Amino acid sequence: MQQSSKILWNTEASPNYYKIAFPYPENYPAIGSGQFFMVRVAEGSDPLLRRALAVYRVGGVDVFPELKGPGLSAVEFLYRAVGRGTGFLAKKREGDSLDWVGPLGNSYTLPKEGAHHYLVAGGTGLSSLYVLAKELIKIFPVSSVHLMVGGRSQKDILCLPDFEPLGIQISVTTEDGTKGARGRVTDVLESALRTVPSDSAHVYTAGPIPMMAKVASISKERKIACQVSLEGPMGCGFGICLGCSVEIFEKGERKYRLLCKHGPIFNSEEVYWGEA
Amino acid sequence: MQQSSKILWNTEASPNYYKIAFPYPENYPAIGSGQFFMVRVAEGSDPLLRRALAVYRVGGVDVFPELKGPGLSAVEFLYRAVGRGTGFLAKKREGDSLDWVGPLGNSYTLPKEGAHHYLVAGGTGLSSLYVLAKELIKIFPVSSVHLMVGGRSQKDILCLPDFEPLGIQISVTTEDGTKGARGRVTDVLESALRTVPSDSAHVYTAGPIPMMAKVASISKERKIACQVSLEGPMGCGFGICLGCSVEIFEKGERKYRLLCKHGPIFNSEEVYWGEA
Amino acid sequence: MKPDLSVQIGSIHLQNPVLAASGTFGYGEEVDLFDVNLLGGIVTKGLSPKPRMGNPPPRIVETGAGMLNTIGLENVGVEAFVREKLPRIGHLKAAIIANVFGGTVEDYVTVAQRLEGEKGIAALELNISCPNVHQGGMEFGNDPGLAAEVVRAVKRATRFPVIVKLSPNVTDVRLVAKAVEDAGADALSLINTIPGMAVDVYTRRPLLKNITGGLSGPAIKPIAIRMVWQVSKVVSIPIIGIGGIATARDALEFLIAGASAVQVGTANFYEPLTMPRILSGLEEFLHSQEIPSIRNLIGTLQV
Amino acid sequence: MKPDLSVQIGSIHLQNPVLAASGTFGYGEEVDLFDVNLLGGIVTKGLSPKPRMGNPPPRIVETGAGMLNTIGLENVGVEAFVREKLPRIGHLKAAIIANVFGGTVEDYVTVAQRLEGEKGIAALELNISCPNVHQGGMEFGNDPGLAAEVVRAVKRATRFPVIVKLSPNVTDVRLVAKAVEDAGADALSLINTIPGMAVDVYTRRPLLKNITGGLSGPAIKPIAIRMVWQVSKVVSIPIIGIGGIATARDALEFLIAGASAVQVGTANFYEPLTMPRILSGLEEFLHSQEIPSIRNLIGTLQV
Ligand SMILES: Cc1cc2nc3c(=O)[nH]c(=O)nc-3n(C[C@H](O)[C@H](O)[C@H](O)COP(=O)(O)OP(=O)(O)OC[C@H]3O[C@@H](n4cnc5c(N)ncnc54)[C@H](O)[C@@H]3O)c2cc1C
Ligand SMILES: Cc1cc2nc3c(=O)[nH]c(=O)nc-3n(C[C@H](O)[C@H](O)[C@H](O)COP(=O)(O)OP(=O)(O)OC[C@H]3O[C@@H](n4cnc5c(N)ncnc54)[C@H](O)[C@@H]3O)c2cc1C
Ligand SMILES: Cc1cc2nc3c(=O)[nH]c(=O)nc-3n(C[C@H](O)[C@H](O)[C@H](O)COP(=O)(O)O)c2cc1C
Ligand SMILES: Cc1cc2nc3c(=O)[nH]c(=O)nc-3n(C[C@H](O)[C@H](O)[C@H](O)COP(=O)(O)O)c2cc1C
Ligand code: FES
Ligand code: FES
Repeated sequence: MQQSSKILWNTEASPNYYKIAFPYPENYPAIGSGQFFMVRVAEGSDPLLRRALAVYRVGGVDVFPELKGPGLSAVEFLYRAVGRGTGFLAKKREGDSLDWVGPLGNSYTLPKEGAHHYLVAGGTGLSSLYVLAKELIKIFPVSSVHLMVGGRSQKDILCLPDFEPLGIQISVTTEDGTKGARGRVTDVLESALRTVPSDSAHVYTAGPIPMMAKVASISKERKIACQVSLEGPMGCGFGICLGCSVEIFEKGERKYRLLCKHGPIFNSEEVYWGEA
Repeated sequence: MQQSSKILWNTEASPNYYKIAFPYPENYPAIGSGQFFMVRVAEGSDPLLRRALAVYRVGGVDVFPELKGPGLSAVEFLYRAVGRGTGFLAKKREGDSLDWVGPLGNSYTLPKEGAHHYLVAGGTGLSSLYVLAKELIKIFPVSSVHLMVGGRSQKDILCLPDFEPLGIQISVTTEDGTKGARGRVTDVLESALRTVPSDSAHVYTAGPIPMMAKVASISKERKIACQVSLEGPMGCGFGICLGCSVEIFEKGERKYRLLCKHGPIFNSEEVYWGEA
Repeated sequence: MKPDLSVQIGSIHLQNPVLAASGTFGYGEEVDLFDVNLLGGIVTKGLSPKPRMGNPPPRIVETGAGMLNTIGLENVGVEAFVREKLPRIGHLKAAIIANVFGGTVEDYVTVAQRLEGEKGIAALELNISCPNVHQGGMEFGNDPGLAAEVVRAVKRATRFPVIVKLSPNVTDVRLVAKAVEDAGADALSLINTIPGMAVDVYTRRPLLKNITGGLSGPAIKPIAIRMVWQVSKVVSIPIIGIGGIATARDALEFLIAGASAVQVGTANFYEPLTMPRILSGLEEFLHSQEIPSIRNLIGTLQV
Repeated sequence: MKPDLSVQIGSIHLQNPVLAASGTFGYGEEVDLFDVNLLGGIVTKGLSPKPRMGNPPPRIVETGAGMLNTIGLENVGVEAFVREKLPRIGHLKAAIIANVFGGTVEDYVTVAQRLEGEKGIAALELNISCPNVHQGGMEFGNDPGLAAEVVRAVKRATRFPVIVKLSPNVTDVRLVAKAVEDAGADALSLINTIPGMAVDVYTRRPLLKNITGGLSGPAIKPIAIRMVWQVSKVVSIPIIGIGGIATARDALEFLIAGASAVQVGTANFYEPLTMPRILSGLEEFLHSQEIPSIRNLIGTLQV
């Protein structure tokens, strides 16, 4: 659906990272893990195109204590002000209106069984894993869900307090050791995967391409199912511009698939990682 | 000068009419009656061009009781949300930043002598007359200054309470009689001028072209000096685009003059009123 | 009384003058944010004899009030269009116009022949902004003679009305317009995208894999209106205006300048409700100006 | 170390690659919001043999990320320029480039002759986007032969380096570029404005008195970059990039695509500090990327 809503909050979560939310009544379309919205960042025609934001959290007062009153609910996004579009977005304030289209795209496929679920996040990739974590703990023991968050430095480790109440396992790594263990999140994943049987483990990842490529290769080596959340330029977000094509291998054949419609979630073996 | 300032207020003065203000320290360039500023209405490149706004009021707590504390001062503009540019402007809020260039243009010429000063305003034209009224009452008796405000209806009669403390004479006319006398402001001027000697009277006018053209012709008939504030599309506001040319008669010869640099204030006889 | 929005493009009757532009609305079945049957028409993604994968990504980049694309004419091919897409849209009240392109005159003819006689198609639109493979990559649309040749060949192969979509990338668009009119075109549509380019200053590579791409969106609107007006002065066949249309006012500018209908492209991407909003905006405008029919506005520019 | 911004346009040395475009910065003395002596150069408003009043208003209209203008080449005439304007700017470190236009070849020659030998001028820039009065209004810049003729005639009349400013309004800008290079041009600048139009839907009149006007601003940037890149592949004389430049990043795109310098036009109107900001932005970029000289970037696009 498409609508314009008043912004509930648009606050800095960490230097240059923001959380933005607007009301999302219960009777609006259900949002699956990994789905995204397209939001307009300017009223005029520059910047022209909407920006894609993965849904971070969605829910009522249980999720957002700042919502005043029961019956209210909201959807929240976590984003980094990197370029012009997200820079404009960061200047919006509570009460300004935000025009959105969504929810869009496919979702993570929830496995029928599995004793170990590894959610591997870098940067704002974390945002597409919150709803997934909640979906997983509904059907699997909470102790089977393991969130691994990596970043360059302390300031890139975002929003852990949001995840803690879920009760899942959380591992943090930073390259400079300013938070959690020093190292790379992919090393943590690698050693974790060493201890588990392939067919009981599932990997889900979202973050920078090099990180996801590494996660994919580690999983492949161990023959563990891995789903990745891709990003890339989008013109529309709902399948009509053909601007978001990504290269995919289907049965060994190279094909283009639409990031916005067939994705953003893909099985990692299908993805062509380029020279990365 | 050029600067970006935080908006102090941007409030509706009457349906579709707004007052917008930002801090303007005492040591900033002095502002003459009739001068204008160029403001950006969007951050991106659409709308592209700045919009011209005539200075309405400028001063400290004496003028703006809402300023918190002595030593502070501000400049205020009165505008009507008519098109895209002013529509965008109307959405800005206290605390948003506004990028401006100014003060620009020439000013009303204050006469050496004169027993009667008629300030004839329509719509937002009123805005360029407040500073003029204050300048006039500094050098002439307050009773010699007469503000005549006209509009279609009550809601087009703006901001009279701002003028009342000045102590000048104020006449109000509306075409539908919903405020002040029923009729046209030009009729009020015409009858006032009938009672005064030509060389002691001065007319200053700002508003819609048809109104100003009429004011000019009434003044011309009585051989009374009349200054008008013109409006028109502007590309830059400071003399480099040559986009704002207006047709002027200088010694009977048709010439182009820059609205932004040689104007916006012209002697009414110089102005080519077109087919209006 | 409800104002009359219906228009005529030669023999094609449209319930209103707002069409979705080729390549910006899929095959008419992708969008579910509004009822597409409200539209005047839908121009399909460009069809070629065989399916095409299109160009490698990145395929789009945003520019000031515009975007560049190098989709590369990805399409399902005329065969799959007729078999899989047309049955799902051919019954609509919105006219279905099949956009056709090729690298040789034969390509155009092949597609036209395959479409010939198919139910549910109102007209063909020939995209002549494609490089002609036999002429060293020179665009059909850049050369009045080549453009006329394509039109003549397609006219012989089809009974559908033929709309020729002009490229803006020429010194004088009127020459091509005249040439294709003389060759038998039933209508013209303009403009297609304008070649442009953008550079990543950090990697020092083009932002599009294909180096250059076609510029579309509000940025090109003034150029498109100028060309529609110029062409309307020299041809007597109807014109469909295209380029940066995003509001009812934009559409009105084109209609007044000489277009009998308009196509909306890029705006569908960033504002998916653009077309229904233009429709209600046109109605409101006619109503408030007390103009009974949109046809009263076409080509009424006073200069 | 401070990065080196200086560039060379043939024999013309510029302290940096940022120039004010013709018609968008007066005669170099109108702007007092920053020190114009910081600029690489200033291209004057187009000069004709006699003063010209220009076109009747309205002369400008805003469009999506752009504007249309029909100033109509209003100028003080070459005589008044030499007597009144040049003495006030001729001493600057910013290079003064005199922009010249005409309706006949003789007009160009007349202006060039009057400027010949004047101190304080670094080069002439020929605006060939003017309708040729002897050729029924066909633009000099649309015809490689006509364009070459103007250049040859002016080259005979002047010892100043001659920069030829190309019109984008052609099917293949490379043909004109090659022709004027062969005719002796010392450098090229591109692009000039693109003809466009806008309509007042209430009065049904054009929003410009002159009906059509030239489109400039960010809207045209991708088209300009594409043309600079295309031309840079076929000529060996230096190119000055123009079109929608508003940020250091924009300027870098042009330089990387093949321009040796850039001109800033419309941005001077809506953001008067654009040029000094681009200068500091270029310095910052070179510094952060550890590139010693801006010349290391020119034409380095990897495709
Ligand atoms: C499915 C999906 C989900 C996303 N979720 C998030 C999220 O939750 N949080 C977040 O911070 N960001 C997210 N992004 C990226 C976000 O959409 C921004 O567009 C991107 O970061 C570019 O930022 P910008 O607009 O400020 O940059 P600009 O420089 O203004 O972008 C210029 C253009 O490039 C495109 N572009 C450039 N890089 C990217 C990229 N990495 N991904 C997408 N488009 C790009 C933009 O869409 C735009 O059209 C997501 C992208 C996708 C495709
Ligand atoms: C010297 C001067 C002083 C002004 N002072 C005031 C003021 O105090 N209060 C106020 O409400 N308005 C004032 N205006 C008009 C104001 O600048 C707006 O630009 C104008 O009302 C157009 O509104 P818009 O941008 O919303 O319309 P849009 O439709 O967005 O304008 C489109 C373009 O047309 C130009 N334009 C159209 N009509 C006018 C016009 N009448 N005057 C100037 N430009 C126009 C705009 O500048 C813009 O470039 C003044 C104009 C000038 C020249
Ligand atoms: C992503 C994209 C794909 C396009 N594909 C086609 C196409 O297949 N055939 C065609 O004739 N035009 C195609 N066009 C051109 C549009 O139909 C239209 O002529 C152009 O975009 C200008 O209109 P706009 O500014 O409203 O987008 C495409 C445009 C875009 C943006
Ligand atoms: C108001 C205006 C006046 C112009 N006058 C001239 C001129 O006299 N001679 C000329 O060669 N170009 C002239 N130009 C074109 C500019 O120099 C420049 O080529 C064009 O505007 C594109 O650059 P921009 O997008 O940065 O404005 C003018 C442009 C504008 C907007
Ligand atoms: S973003 Fe338009 S098709 Fe995917
Ligand atoms: S507005 Fe640019 S010269 Fe007056």
